[in-house]
Amino acid sequence: MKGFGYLVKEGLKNVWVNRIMSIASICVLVSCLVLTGSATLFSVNVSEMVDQVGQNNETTVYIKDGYSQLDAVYIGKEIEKISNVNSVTFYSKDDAILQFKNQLGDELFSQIDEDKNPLPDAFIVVMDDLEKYDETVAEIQKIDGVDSVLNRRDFAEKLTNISHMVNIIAIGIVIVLVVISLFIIANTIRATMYSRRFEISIMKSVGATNSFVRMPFLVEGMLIGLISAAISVGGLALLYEGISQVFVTTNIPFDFIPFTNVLLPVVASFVVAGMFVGFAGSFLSIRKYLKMEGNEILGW
Amino acid sequence: MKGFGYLVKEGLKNVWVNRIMSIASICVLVSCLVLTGSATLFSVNVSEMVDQVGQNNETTVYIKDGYSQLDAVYIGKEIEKISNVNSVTFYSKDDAILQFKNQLGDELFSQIDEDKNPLPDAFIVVMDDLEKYDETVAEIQKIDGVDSVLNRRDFAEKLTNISHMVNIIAIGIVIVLVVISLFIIANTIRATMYSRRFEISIMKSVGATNSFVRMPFLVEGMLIGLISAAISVGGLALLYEGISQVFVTTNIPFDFIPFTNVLLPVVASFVVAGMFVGFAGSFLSIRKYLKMEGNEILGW
Amino acid sequence: MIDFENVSKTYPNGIHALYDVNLHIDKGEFVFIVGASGAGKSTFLKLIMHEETPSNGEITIAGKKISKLKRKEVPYLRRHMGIVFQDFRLIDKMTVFDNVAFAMRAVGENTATIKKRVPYVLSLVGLSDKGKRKPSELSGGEQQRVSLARALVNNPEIIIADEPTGNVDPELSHEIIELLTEINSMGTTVLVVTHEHELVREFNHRVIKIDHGRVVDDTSKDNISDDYDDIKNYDDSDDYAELKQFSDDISVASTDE
Amino acid sequence: MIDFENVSKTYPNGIHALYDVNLHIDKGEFVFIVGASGAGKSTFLKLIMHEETPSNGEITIAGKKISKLKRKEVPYLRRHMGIVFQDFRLIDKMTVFDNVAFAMRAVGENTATIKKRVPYVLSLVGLSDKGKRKPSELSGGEQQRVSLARALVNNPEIIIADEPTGNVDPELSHEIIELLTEINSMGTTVLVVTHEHELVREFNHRVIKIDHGRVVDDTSKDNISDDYDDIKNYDDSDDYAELKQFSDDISVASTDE
Ligand SMILES: Nc1ncnc2c1ncn2[C@@H]1O[C@H](COP(=O)(O)OP(=O)(O)OP(=O)(O)O)[C@@H](O)[C@H]1O
Ligand SMILES: Nc1ncnc2c1ncn2[C@@H]1O[C@H](COP(=O)(O)OP(=O)(O)OP(=O)(O)O)[C@@H](O)[C@H]1O
Ligand SMILES: [Mg+2]
Ligand SMILES: [Mg+2]
Repeated sequence: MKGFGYLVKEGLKNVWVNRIMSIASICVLVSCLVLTGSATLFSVNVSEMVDQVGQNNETTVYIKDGYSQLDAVYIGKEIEKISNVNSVTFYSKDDAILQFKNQLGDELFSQIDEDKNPLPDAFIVVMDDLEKYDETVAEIQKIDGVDSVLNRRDFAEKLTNISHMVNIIAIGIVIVLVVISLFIIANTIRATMYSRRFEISIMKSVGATNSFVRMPFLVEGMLIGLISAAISVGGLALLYEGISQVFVTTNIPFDFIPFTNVLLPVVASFVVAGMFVGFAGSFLSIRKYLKMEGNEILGW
Repeated sequence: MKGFGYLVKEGLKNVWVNRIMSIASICVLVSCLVLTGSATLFSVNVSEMVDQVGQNNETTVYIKDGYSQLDAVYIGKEIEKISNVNSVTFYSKDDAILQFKNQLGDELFSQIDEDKNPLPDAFIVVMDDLEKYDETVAEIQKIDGVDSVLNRRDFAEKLTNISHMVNIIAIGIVIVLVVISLFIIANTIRATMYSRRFEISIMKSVGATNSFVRMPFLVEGMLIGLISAAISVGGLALLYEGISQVFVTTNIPFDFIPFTNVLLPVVASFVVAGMFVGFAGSFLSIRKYLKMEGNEILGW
Repeated sequence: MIDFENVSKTYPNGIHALYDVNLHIDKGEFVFIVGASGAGKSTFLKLIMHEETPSNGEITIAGKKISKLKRKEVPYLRRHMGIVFQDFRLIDKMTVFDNVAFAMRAVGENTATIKKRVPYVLSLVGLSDKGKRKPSELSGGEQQRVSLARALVNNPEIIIADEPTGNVDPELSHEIIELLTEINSMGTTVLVVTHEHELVREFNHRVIKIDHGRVVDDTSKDNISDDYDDIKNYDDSDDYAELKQFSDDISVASTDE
Repeated sequence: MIDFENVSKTYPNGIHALYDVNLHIDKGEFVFIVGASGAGKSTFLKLIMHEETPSNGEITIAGKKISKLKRKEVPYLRRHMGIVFQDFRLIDKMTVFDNVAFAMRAVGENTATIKKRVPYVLSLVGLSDKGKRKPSELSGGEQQRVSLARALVNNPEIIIADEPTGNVDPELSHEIIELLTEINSMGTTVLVVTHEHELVREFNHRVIKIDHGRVVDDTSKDNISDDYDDIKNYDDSDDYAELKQFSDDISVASTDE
């Protein structure tokens, strides 16, 4: 098409010329992007949180009653030899009772002193790969002196379920937000275009082809999308840091994924989403007015 | 003001005459109301969930070692006499060990059989009023044979903290959504008004006072708010039922607050919010154009 | 009725549309304003209706100084004027009837009066059967006449018409000026901008010629500028009572808003 | 160039704007279209530029039947026409220069040509120094002349002007018609709607009079309606080659879009 450069320039200029409408569109688009982005990052962090707990490859190996701590050292060595085992830490029955007391209250275990401690000595075993859990447990149980291995299978499954659940809800929220955003944006663009129907109509009445009329609007839409994406990235970063800060001050022991880690996908998806929405929104809403002729303007 | 009826009628008519813009505004307003409403209901449900757990007025009273189950019956009677105590249930050490096994895994307590059970017998005491916790505990402890009372203070405080935390986050989310909504709505109204600046300007140039010009716009804004509120209530109800259904199918043991219970406040707040936003939005955005004179129209 | 004292108008972009205009238009006069395209005629009218304000000098309308007019009083000033705009300024969403009726509603007329008056005024301009149409369904000349009907409908004290005959044929132009002359004969002050020399020649009214922002010709010049006392003693003229009421009306604005 | 065969136009609201119009306008003719307000003159022009389509009958422009025209071809038809609109239709966000240049850009002219041609055309209509203004900063007559400049800028084969002199003084009106006559003498077909009888009398061109939607008078009636063969053998006329190119241009539309 001839005059392509002019049409692009015109589109860029129009963002400024129609700045009231441009600002309106940008604000709306930014709101939607930040909202959807926040929901996405929130859900990513929640999954991460669940996964952090779930992918805790620890299990507890109990030692038979009557084995001395010296025997235990030997058993520990044996466990360490197993290929899938990463580390082995001794967890004496004294430690165990202490932790129980801490967790459940002194009262409950007040009658239990060191001699009467009914709990077994144990090892905390960290595995390399939780997939090989069953084989590793079988190998551990072959070792003499090992009483039983804590069954973490159920726990892991429960966590996986919760994680799935959280993911489904999060995806649901994000989808709802995306739909609402598209709705809001579509209506904003429609309103913008409505206020420019005269202009479109005049262009057509001096012999401009539809594509010639449309081009600057598409460029304008994409530029607005791009500006919105840029502002949204900044806004989301601020919001994210702010909320992370709140978590830090309220002593919740969870490390947010650093924003720099998600920066690239955020930027990429915002830019793509913003420009796509700007483009498609303009394209669709201009169609209607391209069909109109000059008599839609105050007649002659 | 004279002609008040006419102005109201005009405002109502304008919603239809400018239906493209009206629909845009309504869609945006509905989106924002539903979004904010969802967030509010979500947070109300979460607090409710936390409160259900937190307002569990149970505590555990441990009986001294060496007291028989017969003695225990007498102790139970004594506890029941205390005014703030609602109910007393015996919780034998056998039950206790069973629950421990269930909760923490058989392996841990494998060496503990009935005779070696180190746990004490206990009573589950339900209080009427958790506020009087300390006095009641003091009275219970005066009773002969009572060893100790489980300190639920910490637990209650922890739960209260979590509840506060959830509330703060929820309020935060709602506030953010309200701000974003106001932003989006303000921009939509601004866009709508922009497309009608000619009209406003013409009205002024034939001698209409500002209040005369403004009145139909205010009525129009409020009607749009009202329509949006009505649609939003329906939309939110559907969404809410839908999500409740998801929870039911995923077996999460939580009863949502029935929508009928929150219907009244939802309707009231949506109507107030919708009409206020419609009114204030129109009022503020028309101001700018009221200041303009006819030369803002294509000059003569 | 209308006084210009050393009035100049410079638009924000630096265009000098009017220079040092001195004029007096009496109540009940009929004035043609002529001049080339871009001479400043519309600007002159815009100053009177307070759509623009003078950069210099003072305009007095019905004894009320424009520079002292509060923003709230402007609508009350305009209600005493009927204005035919060069670009018609019809509200496209309203029917022809409503466009005309709007001007009556704006001044608080009751519905019964409106229902009688609007059809009558539409018939005066030959649009009896077009009340239900939208402006966009009218021809150029018909739109122009709707603008004229709206200007007449409130029986204003001043009628200001910018090219009321630009889009109609000579016969209709003649009729329109005749109608305005008739209205004028009942005491209404009429200002008409026109390019049609024939019309100006036909009707023997005062003619003010503007050229490049200056009044270069005024057929009643002797009556006015030389006899400056007339302006000074303006409030003592015999139509004092009515004028007083007019300017009172404007002042009432502050309380009604 | 332009043929109307039994053309009627009824607007959606039931208004009969044109009845059974039969006309032939040759390439290179200069035609005045006159008639009372609301007679159907603008409708006649709108049909030619395909802003409205006939309810009945067939219009042929440069050998191309309007009824066979695809939507995509309409812009290419309009590019061969320069149109002065009764309501000017200027884009208020663009400067005067850009409003005129836009018509050139729409047909794909390069920037160098635009930069030379636009100032020249603006000088023709006496607006050399107003290129940088916005339409809202111009007087009515000045806006009308911008619309005229835009119509001329592409050297169209047909110029259609609806009241091009409605807002300018007689001297300027005369100049504008003289300019159009000059352009016409170089082969351009010109259609002018006007209310100014004086102008029509002064210039000795063909006059078509429309009344209540019917052609009631045509000063060159004998040449056309009686000698119907002229129309039939239209494509064999001596300007065939050029016209052929015109209609080819329109057909090319389908591929360019
Ligand atoms: N809003 C404006 N801003 C800047 N300049 C303006 C504005 N309106 C008018 N002008 C300029 O002021 C001058 C006088 O304009 P005005 O509209 O008064 O002319 P006019 O006598 O009414 O002309 P016409 O007969 O063409 O309507 C013109 O040169 C015009 O370009
Ligand atoms: N879009 C429309 N819808 C319905 N009726 C219309 C429309 N446009 C024009 N008319 C009617 O058609 C008739 C002819 O209108 P047209 O605009 O062709 O008149 P005209 O000859 O140009 O008049 P003028 O000199 O006043 O501009 C008029 O009665 C008018 O009311
Ligand atoms: Mg003017
Ligand atoms: Mg017309």
